[in-house]
Amino acid sequence: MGNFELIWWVLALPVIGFLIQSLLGQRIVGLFGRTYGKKVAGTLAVLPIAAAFVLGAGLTLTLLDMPATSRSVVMTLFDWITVYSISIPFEVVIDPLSMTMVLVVTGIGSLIHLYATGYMAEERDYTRFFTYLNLFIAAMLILVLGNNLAMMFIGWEGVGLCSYLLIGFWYKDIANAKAANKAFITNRVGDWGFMLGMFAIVAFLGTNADRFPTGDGRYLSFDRMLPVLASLLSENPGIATLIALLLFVGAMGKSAQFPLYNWLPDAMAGPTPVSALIHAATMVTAGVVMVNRMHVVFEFSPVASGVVAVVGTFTALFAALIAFGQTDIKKVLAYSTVSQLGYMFVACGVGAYWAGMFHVVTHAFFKALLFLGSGAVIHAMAHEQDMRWYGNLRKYIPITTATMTVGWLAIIGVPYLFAGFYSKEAIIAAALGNHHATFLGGSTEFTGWLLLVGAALTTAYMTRMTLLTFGGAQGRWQQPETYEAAHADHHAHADHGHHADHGHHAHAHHHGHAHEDPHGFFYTDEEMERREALEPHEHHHHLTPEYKPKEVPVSMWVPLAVLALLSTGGTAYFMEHHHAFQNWLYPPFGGEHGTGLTMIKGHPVIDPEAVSGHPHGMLGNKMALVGLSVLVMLIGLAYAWAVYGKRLPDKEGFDMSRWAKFRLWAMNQFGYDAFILKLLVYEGGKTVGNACAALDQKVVDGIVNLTGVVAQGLGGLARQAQTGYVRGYALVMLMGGVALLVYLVSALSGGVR
Amino acid sequence: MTVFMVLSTIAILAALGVVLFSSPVRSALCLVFNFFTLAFIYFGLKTELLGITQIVVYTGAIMVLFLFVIMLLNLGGPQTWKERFEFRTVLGFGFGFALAAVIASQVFANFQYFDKPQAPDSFGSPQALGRVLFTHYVWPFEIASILLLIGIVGSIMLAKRKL
Amino acid sequence: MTGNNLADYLTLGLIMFSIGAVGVIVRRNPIVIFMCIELMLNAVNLTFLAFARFTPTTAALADRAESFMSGQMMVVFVMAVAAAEVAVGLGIIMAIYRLRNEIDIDEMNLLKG
Amino acid sequence: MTDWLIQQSPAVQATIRVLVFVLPVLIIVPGLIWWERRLLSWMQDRIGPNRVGPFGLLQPIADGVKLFFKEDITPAAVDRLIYFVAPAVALFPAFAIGATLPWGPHYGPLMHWTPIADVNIGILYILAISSLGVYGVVLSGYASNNKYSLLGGLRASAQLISYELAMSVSLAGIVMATGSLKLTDMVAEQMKPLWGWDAAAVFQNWFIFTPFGFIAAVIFLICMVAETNRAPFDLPEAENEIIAGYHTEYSSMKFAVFFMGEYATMFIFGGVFATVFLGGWNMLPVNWDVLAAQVPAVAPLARVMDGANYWLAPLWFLGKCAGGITFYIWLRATLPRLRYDQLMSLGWKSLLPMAVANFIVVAIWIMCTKLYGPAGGWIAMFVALAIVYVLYLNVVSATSKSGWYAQGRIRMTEGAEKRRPIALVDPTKEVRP
Repeated sequence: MGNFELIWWVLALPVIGFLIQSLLGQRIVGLFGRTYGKKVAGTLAVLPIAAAFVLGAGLTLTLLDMPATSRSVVMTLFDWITVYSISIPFEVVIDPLSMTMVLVVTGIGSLIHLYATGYMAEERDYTRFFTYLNLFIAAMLILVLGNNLAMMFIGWEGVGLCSYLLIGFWYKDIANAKAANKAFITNRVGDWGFMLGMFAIVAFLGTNADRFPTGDGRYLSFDRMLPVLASLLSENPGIATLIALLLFVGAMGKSAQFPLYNWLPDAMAGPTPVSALIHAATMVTAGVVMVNRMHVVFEFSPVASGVVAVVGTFTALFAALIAFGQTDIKKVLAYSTVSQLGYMFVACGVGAYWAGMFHVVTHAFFKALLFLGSGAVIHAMAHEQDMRWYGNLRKYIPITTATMTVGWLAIIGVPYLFAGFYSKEAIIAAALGNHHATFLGGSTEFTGWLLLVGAALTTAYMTRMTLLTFGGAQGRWQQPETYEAAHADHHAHADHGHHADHGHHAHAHHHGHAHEDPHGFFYTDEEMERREALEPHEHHHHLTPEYKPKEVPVSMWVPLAVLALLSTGGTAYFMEHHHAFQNWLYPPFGGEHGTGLTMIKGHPVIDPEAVSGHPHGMLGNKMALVGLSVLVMLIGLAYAWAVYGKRLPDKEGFDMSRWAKFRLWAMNQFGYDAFILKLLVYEGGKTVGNACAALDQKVVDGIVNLTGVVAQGLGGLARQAQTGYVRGYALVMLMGGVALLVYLVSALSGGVR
Repeated sequence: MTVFMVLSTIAILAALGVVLFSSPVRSALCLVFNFFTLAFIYFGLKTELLGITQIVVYTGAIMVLFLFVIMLLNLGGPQTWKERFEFRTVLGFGFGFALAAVIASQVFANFQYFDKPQAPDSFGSPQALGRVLFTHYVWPFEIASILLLIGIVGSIMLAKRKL
Repeated sequence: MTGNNLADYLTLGLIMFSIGAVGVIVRRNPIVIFMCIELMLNAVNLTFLAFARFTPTTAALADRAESFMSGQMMVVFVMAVAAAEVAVGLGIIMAIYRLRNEIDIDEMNLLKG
Repeated sequence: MTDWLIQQSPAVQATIRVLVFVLPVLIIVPGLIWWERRLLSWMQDRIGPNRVGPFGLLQPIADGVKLFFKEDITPAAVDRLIYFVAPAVALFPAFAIGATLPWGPHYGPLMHWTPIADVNIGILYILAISSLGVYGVVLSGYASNNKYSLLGGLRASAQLISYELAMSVSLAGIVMATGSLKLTDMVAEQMKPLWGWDAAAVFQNWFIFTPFGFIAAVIFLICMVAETNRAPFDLPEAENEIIAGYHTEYSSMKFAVFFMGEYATMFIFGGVFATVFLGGWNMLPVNWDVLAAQVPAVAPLARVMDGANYWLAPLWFLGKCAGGITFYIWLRATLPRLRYDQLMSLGWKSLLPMAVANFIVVAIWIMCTKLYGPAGGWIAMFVALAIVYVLYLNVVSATSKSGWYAQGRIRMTEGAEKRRPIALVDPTKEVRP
């Protein structure tokens, strides 16, 4: 047994960082001066996360030393909620799943913090940014470490809050504020599902409280709940489906699955490190973590698992298609994230939960890399985010180019050499060999085939992005005639819901602000001008043909290099070799085929042999699957090279009217976002609002007014008695007193004696 | 017994004077007499501290305040008000008597035979009172002090023309 | 002054209380009304002290000081409350006088609905 | 003698005591008037009354006769009942107040003669009765139906209420140090060794020699002067403003009664001061019996002194009262009258906070004495006093424009050539005509 008390430090360090940043940050900056102060504050922001990573690594090593079947330690800090017989302590669990996520969160988190110290160096609200980032890390750690659903819910809401705060970091821009609202509200829908799932579990367990072995009331703690749930749900598959679907709604919201995915692309309004940290590496994987944690529920509901797999597949393909229509580099990556999250859910759906987690880890590496790389590009291009202005950047920013190329190769799944290959291969193999999930009565093997198609699409759009950015013979911003011709259009375009970094932010002030905020809900024009005067955006540049992109500073490319290293095949091979990762998460215990569940210190695990089945059996051997993968990858590469190898094709130029129909359609998310907005927010909202208003005005107000009228009438009667003469009142008081006394005397002492 | 009869007669006469004198200054003076005699009746009940407190608080402070206000507003003097005859006055007297009669019936019925003091003679000494006041009744005591503070602030707020 | 019984004190208190109550109703001057209220309070104080002196305590409570001190405590708090009441009440009368230049209570009927 | 006294019924006992100890006060009052006039004239470099009797000693009697035979004018517009009652009301507290003062030892053969009533609420009784003194002034002022009288009465009532507070609080500290409200207990407490220091058992622990007692004594002294409406606090009868204040309309013997009341009150307050702060009836702050035991050389003399101290106790007490009267006269001769707002701000802003602070210091002293012994108590007291002093300088004085602190500031800012004398008139405030 190692010193697991250290886990509290892992939790406390980001909180301490948060407190330092929030309470002392401005003071530190003021104390050390503008330049050094930011460096000191930034260091103080990075250090706690890095220290937490070191501690987490140490704890993981301790955990590895333990026998595989006892790798689960529950630590309790204090009693949090105690209601009647239910007690919910503030407790954490240290097991392979939580420690994997701790390492990912703190490791990638510290790299991104480091990157952000460089990226945000010119920001005025520097410490506010790190306040939010540290708080986010703390919330995420609570989410992954929590040993009961309530604690997980704290983290769940905490990351939602931090996401909201960070998306709206430049809150003076109405578009950013709206994006933040969108993210928050959409997440609420998912949270609603999660809460309902939680309540369903509580209600279900509450009616079967006698099944709990001990009566210490920790009904919601995983180590108590999951074994009971396993035995109960095997008898009630219908309830398993209900709970699983409700939980999956929560996962959909947080992990941006199909109906609720549309907040994630908008979330690109936040600073790029945020996009990398939250919207690629950590927060969006919360759904996958939750499904892994609660997999026992999904285990007993093939139908719900089937739904998960199908939704995941659909999301993967749908987002991949949308990515073709995007011109904003960050948006391409955002949709790619949505798509990759779909892959992870397919893995969870078909029962290969470990594969989902595996993809979470590798995806965290290469997607963080890609996002940070895109940040570097944006930084180099003076906050220009439109890929159509890029081109030939390999000449100017070699380090970024090299690292981003690694990320690109990882995501398209170059066999054996890069990380993405291993996890994607595992998912597709599991999907093809599925014998767990059923959808509409049939097996969901077809998801595997569709994912192969998705792999081709992924390759194509990622290659498109890479070629448009780094390829080409000449930078397109250097072609003056193009620039001039498209300038007006570019700006008009930028004003319409195109959420960019700093650069765009200034655009909105100059052009779109007054139209977008007709009610002056956020700021009036005068206020905006005052704020602008106080805080000029000195770093906003229009790109001129003479502009030379500069390589990013050390603090920014070091994280890139580290992430590039992680994204190569070495780490993934190490993890996949001899099923190491799978056995780490779900240690083999030699169970029979079938459900293949057993409890290891209260946490149910699946026998890997039982569920991963024989994926390659279908195709004969493993190499066949690899061959297929290579084939689809080559198809994607060929297509992208053909179209984008030389230059930006005309039909993706600056003249939107000449775009291909499909691309326009894809750019607008196939009308989904507009449809949802129209249905739910504008038309639907208006209808419901009108109905509510009518109800309120007619019925509710009627009742209220009726009471008023009645009271008025009664009061009019009673008013007659109020003469205003104090002595009159005193007389009445005296009369009453005498009457009362007479009554008391006669009642209590049997009359006046 | 005789002392008590004398004192209580003075007290009742003074109380009647409070109500019957038309000049408020004379009413106040009668009230002072009443309170002063009451203090001596308290001494007779062996509650020395409360008797002296009665003098300090009522005659020494409250009644001075009354006189002060009466004189400040110049209410006494020549233009004392004639009480209008009203039906209400008759009713008031009637019910006053009724009240007295009802209570008296109970007093004479039930308390006629309590003629032996039960409490120890020292129960009104400063030591005994202080000990209880600062132990068992310390919270009411503190609350009363806060009430007085609020009273002070309130009267200043009311009386000041301009704050 | 021994030899009095409880009823004597109570009778005195009763008479004072009734006089005060009648005074409150028949007088027009608010200051006198205040005085009558003080009279009533004092009548009650007297009964408290008389009861405190004469009421037998139970054997269980006899050795506890609080058992026969509560009457006196009540009087202490009545006095405190009376002092506060007078301070505020007279302040109100002063304010009314300043506002309306007269304090006839029958003219103060703005409270009527 | 004592046995005979305590065999009488309580009422008779009380009557005898009253006769023995109150009548002299009545007799002394004319003497006081003579003493005031003579002393005042000496202080003002005059001769004073010296024609009637030796040294003019019979002058007060002549005055009394004159006042008796003067026409007793009753103005037409007075409130007759109150006009007549008021002088009696003014005289009553003057004589009633002395009832709990011990004129002699509380032990030995003389113990039952004095005080008239050794009740356990002694000092409260004095405060209560002295607070009644305001009625005479207020009622006479009101009943005279004269603006000056009314003003005098109002001033008196406000002044008495204000200063009574500081007086009570300053006495409360002494009460706390004694642990009793009884005046005999207070005297007994003052006969203990000085500062609770057994090595100094020769000296008595008069409260005026203790730090807190000294501060309380100063406050009490000022309040006592204000309570008796004497210079420099004689605002109710400030002749240059309101003629003679509340007794403007009084003449003849009714006027004389007011005067008698005033002088008797002065005398009794001197006695109260002596009892509470100056060791009561003790001649000197020396425990003669201890001296006799400790220093054999002076033992015979000490024994003689001890006997004198014991048997002649009322004489020493009388002497202290006379000292108090002399102090009153001295003040009158020395200090000009305060303006009314100065009077009020002195009472409320200086004396009351000081008295309250002193009270808290006493509490700290008692606590620390109980916890850490006498030495710890005294150290704590000096620390507390220092803190209070600094707080006073910084808070009370700094916030008022006329405090010493502000004076210092003014001097520092204005420079030496513009230095103003420390005046009772606020130099920073414009004086309205």
